[in-house]
Amino acid sequence: MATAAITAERETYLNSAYGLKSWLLTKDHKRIAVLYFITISIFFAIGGTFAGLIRLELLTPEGDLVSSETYNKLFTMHGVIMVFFFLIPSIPATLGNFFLPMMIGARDLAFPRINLLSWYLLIAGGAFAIFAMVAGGVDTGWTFYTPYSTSYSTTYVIATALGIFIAGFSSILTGLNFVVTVHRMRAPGMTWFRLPLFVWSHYATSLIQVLGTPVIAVTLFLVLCERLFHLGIFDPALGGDPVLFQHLFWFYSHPAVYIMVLPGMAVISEIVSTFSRKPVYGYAFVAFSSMAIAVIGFLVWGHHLFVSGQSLYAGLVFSFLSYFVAIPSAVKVFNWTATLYRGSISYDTPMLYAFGFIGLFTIGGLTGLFVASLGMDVHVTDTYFVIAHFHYVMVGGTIMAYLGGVHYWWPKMTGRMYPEGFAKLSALVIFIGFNLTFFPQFILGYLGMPRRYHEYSQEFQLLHVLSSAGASVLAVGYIMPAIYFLWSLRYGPVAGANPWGASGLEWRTPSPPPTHNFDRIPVVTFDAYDYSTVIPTEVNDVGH
Amino acid sequence: MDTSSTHLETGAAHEAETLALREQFDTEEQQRDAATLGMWVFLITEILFFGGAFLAYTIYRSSYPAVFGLASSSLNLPIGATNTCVLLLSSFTMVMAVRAGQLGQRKAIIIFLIITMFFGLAFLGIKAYEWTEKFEEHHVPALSNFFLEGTSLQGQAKIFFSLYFAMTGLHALHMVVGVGILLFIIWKTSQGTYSPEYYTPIDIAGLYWHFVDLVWIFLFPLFYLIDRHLPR
Amino acid sequence: MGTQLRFMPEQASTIAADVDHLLYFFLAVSIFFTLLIFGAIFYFAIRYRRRSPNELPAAEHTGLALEIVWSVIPFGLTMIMFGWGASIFFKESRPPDNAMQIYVVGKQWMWKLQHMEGQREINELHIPINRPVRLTMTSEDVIHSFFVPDFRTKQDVVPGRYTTTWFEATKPGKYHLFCAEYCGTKHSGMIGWVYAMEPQDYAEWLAGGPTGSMADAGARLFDDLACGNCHKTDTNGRCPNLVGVFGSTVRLAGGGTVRADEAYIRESILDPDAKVVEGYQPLMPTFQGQITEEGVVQLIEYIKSLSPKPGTLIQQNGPLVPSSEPAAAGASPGQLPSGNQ
Amino acid sequence: MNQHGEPSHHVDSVRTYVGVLIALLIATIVTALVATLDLGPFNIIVALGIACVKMMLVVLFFMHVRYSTLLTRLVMIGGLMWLAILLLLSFVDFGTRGWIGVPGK
Ligand code: HEA
Ligand code: HEA
Ligand code: HEC
Ligand code: CUA
Ligand SMILES: [Cu+2]
Repeated sequence: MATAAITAERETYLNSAYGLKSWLLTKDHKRIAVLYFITISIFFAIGGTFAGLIRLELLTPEGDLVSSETYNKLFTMHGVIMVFFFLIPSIPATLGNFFLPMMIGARDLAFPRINLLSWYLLIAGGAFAIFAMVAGGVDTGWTFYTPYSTSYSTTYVIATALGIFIAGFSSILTGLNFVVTVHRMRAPGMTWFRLPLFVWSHYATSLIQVLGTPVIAVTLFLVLCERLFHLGIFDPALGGDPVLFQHLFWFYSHPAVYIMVLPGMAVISEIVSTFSRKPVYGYAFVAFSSMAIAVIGFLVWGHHLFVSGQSLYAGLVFSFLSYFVAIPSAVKVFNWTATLYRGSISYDTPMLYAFGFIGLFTIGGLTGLFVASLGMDVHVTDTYFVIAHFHYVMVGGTIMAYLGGVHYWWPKMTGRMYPEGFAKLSALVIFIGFNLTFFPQFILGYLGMPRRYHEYSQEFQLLHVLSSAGASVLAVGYIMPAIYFLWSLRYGPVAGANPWGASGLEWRTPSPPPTHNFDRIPVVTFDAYDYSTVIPTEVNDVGH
Repeated sequence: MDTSSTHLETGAAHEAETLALREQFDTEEQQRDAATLGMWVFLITEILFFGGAFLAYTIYRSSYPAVFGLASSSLNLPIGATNTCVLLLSSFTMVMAVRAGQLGQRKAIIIFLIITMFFGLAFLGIKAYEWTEKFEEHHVPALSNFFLEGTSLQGQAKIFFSLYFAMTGLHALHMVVGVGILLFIIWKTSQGTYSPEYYTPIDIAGLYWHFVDLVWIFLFPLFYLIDRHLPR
Repeated sequence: MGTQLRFMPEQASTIAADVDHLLYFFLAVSIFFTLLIFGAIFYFAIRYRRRSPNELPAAEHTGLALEIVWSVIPFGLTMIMFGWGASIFFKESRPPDNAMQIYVVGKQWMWKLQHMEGQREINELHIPINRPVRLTMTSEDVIHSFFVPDFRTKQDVVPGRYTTTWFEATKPGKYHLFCAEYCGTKHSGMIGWVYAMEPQDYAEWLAGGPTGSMADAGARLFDDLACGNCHKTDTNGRCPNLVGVFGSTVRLAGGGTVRADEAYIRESILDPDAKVVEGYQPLMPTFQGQITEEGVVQLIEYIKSLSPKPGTLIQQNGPLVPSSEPAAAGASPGQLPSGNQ
Repeated sequence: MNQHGEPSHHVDSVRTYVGVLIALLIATIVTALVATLDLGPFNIIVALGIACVKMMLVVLFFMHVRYSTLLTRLVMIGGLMWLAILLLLSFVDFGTRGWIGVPGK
């Protein structure tokens, strides 16, 4: 703390230039990460507000709060905003953007201008989506199934699809940038097997972004052609096949769930290691499991089509392959847990989130196994069971990891500490609220409550009320960090270069980092997570 | 902690456009490798982008071979073949421009690029003519009086023509972007930006152009050639 | 039923218990691993909590054996999950031969159901218990999904084609019918009830229905659409004889064969040139736009009624001789063999 | 890990390029002429076979993959492999529809 004076003087990425223009035209990956951070926080608030309205409506079986048109728009926009404008960019574009170059000892990403361009693309895509919302909304579900989306919906499908199309290119360019950066920008001595697992996971994520996203782009393009120019491509009236759309959609959207969770796993590897002060157990296995998930993740998309009219044999093949993707995930979970064994474990907020992630991801992933089983999925598909499954992995998993990561790196990004007590409390509130919201939905789903239902049968009410109650707790839990993070920007204690005693290169440069990340480009002579090279005190400026 | 200094801490803060090396790179070679790799990665995204449409095509062709053959035969083969040749010629002049770039022959670069652009525009012109012809012959699925209206083939033939318009349209869009890129490179070359040491942008533009050519190499047989002899 | 807390839906079909047993297996595995992970985290977190700020635990060596063990055991378990789930799915996918047939047409936002005996229902389905029921389903507009939670059965209903599912109810009662695939504004209103009845009650219910079977309705349509103009039994052979077609293997012009099932008959009516029968010219006009999906299934039933019981395979699209008595509704006038024009 | 192969510094001769161009043009004309003949199932094979040959010529010569690094080749092969995954696994569905003789299964 004695170093506050030095911090004020030193040039950092934050004070190297002032004014809106210096931000909007920046090529510094750290500033772009901050831009993303602000953007997706807004999207999260929007998506969360929709979720709140959904839960409010579902308090009673009658559709009395909003009309069915509005309800359909609510869950559609909730899904679209949360998936394409919040969760997919969340960790890669903020934490990844900020720390991936630092972790490999680079001054910036390989293509800083493309990095800025991808942010603008997200903004442009978001603008279309928001326009669609304001103009009247869209009601197709985030899955845009044809022929409803092409021929029957009377809402703003075109604007929304264009928005996602454009945001898709943002995602592609980020992935491309990361791939090239990891290949070409590593500091001297930073070999592949010295990379932090954060980088491995992001590399795997980027491969998915690059290989998968174009397919959703062209799929939406075809939907647009059909809707705008009446070119019949999926139209059953012409002999077209609506199931073909589903294949194309899920070819991207299944791997996309790993775009969402792999970066979360990336964060967890860092946090678990730092707060048990031990290398992640089975480094190579965890690294390769990321790659395995990325590759196998492309072979299983048909498990979303078990009752869609896909052939029996395709169902068998896709169900079989789906189980292969569970193994690398299991390997990760076990290795993280093993990392704790004989560690030196501290309970700082990021670690609490990491515990939350591991537990909730396990539940979410295991229920993924239920739905990957043909006989079971016939019953639970398109019910709240699936809703619960994916909120467990996306909210209980990725958002937990994201929040953990934000807490973990907050001192590095801003130079300030957040208030630890408050943060621990909010982590607890989120954990409780989350389970109360989504656990009842597993039961609801097995009882047969279909998803995307505006009105429902009386007998489901009790569980819905529980779920809505949980959502309000959850909302409180999410609003708390928003407040104390803002507070800490001004009043938080000044953080040193390495408040956690972590081992990554990003902690070996001052907080907040200078524009070019390192005063001198590091030469790496040690493996990842080598805590013997760390000076575990708050040293402000290792570079000097 | 061990550190090593690099030679560019000093001057790189303000980037000069003509000076090739950007601040995030250490060496020219690193920069070139990064750019080339970036372009290749971009090209595989393009493979998958067109791939989705190719899947739709493949599925429908295998479901409705006869109708697709019939619809195929209504496309104008001589024009399609000519256009293929035009595009191949443009690829040739493009690679010649890259070669001129490698050798630092600035004038040759510009001339070859202009010829490439000319071929590109010729391709688009011919395509436009073909599309007009389709409109006149009522081959456009969305408009009334589709030429097979009333027959039970019309649905599947409409799918063929929908794919035809969507895929050739997408390809044409890529050509338009390509022409834009060529214009930019021509302008940069005339500014004297490139040299035998630094011609990566020309190289990369070339990769893009050839890729667009590759897409057409497949679109041509798929739409114009296969089963066009089938009885009507 | 009120708002009492339930954890399991009713087991009202033969498959329901199978699915529930699979669920218990999943639950057991899940609870085991969840407790294992949560337990290990808690235990390690407390046992190995940081005791001094400068503690530096020794790095562990990766135990290859351990990695293999915790990959192989879960893998084994998942293969059980796969196999078990797949075997139930096989059962769910193949209707028994003796199943009674019901046709389902989904439409924004209602279910239209037709019994072979001619009863037509909307958003309600009456079925007998202890008898397999096979649903052949299609949609007039968007995708819907036929979902009866208490039967653990669900199948998407896709426009432009037929999908099939089947179940055998075991308990009389009234069960929810939901549309489970989002289909627009009133998706949550596309619901109904399935009434499972004792066989004799069902028979009574049937008897109270309209006169004339589905095949009869199909025969009338066959007349109205003047199909008989071409498809007469005693023509010069320009059009195939439809007697005995259903269930047979049809040779196609240009090679290949196709099994004449519901989907093929539907295609023959709406898209006749897609598959042309060997030895015939593609003369048949399309009836797309002139006939509803419900009409199509009636025609199918009619054409079926011209063949021996479905399930018994007939060799070839036969000569112009009625191969057997039309099965179901042979009595209705204006029947095919008489050539009614 | 900078490769020192300097792939793009390899200058091919004009003759090579002209040769490739002529091969490509001839292939185009051949494939167009063959398309008017009826080769039965070979129609597709010939048309796509020739297209693949043309692709290889463009990729190897015009796009310099002949001299490129292993990584570049991997990237390209990876892209094609992913396309193959998309097509193949989709065909697992479309190719096996109706195998068990129940509509929609
Ligand atoms: C972050 C997002 C995410 C993640 C990571 C996952 C992970 C998985 N998902 Fe999930 N899924 C979604 C997001 C996600 N999913 C979404 C959004 C949908 C619905 C989309 C919609 O329709 O709107 C969905 C739907 C969905 C379906 C379709 C359901 C239906 O519509 O009927 C299926 C079916 O197979 C499935 C399976 C799986 C599997 C097998 C995994 C696996 O990767 C899970 C692997 C993890 C584990 C297995 C846990 C860790 C392991 C252990 C602790 C050890 C014990 C292990 C064993 C015994 C094997 N998911
Ligand atoms: C990243 C993805 C993500 C996230 C984070 C969430 C978060 C939540 N989701 Fe959502 N959800 C989806 C992805 C996600 N969801 C998808 C893809 C679907 C399917 C859509 C479809 O069917 O097409 C879906 C569907 C879905 C349904 C089913 C609707 C239906 O089928 O009828 C429900 C119902 O309970 C639900 C609830 C919630 C709740 C309570 C949260 C909570 O976790 C949210 C908590 C957050 C807040 C409450 C906001 C916090 C507040 C602030 C940050 C400040 C706010 C400030 C102001 C308002 C000024 N979601
Ligand atoms: C103009 C004459 C004509 C009319 C009217 C006509 N068909 Fe046909 N139909 C044909 C011909 C010719 C074929 C054989 C060629 C083919 O498969 O398209 C055929 C084939 C069929 C087949 C396939 C038979 C097989 O052996 O596989 C069915 C089923 C069928 N028609 C049903 C109908 C029905 C139902 C109607 C009325 C709604 C109808 N047809 C009206 C001429 C006609
Ligand atoms: Cu019909 Cu939902
Ligand atoms: Cu999936």
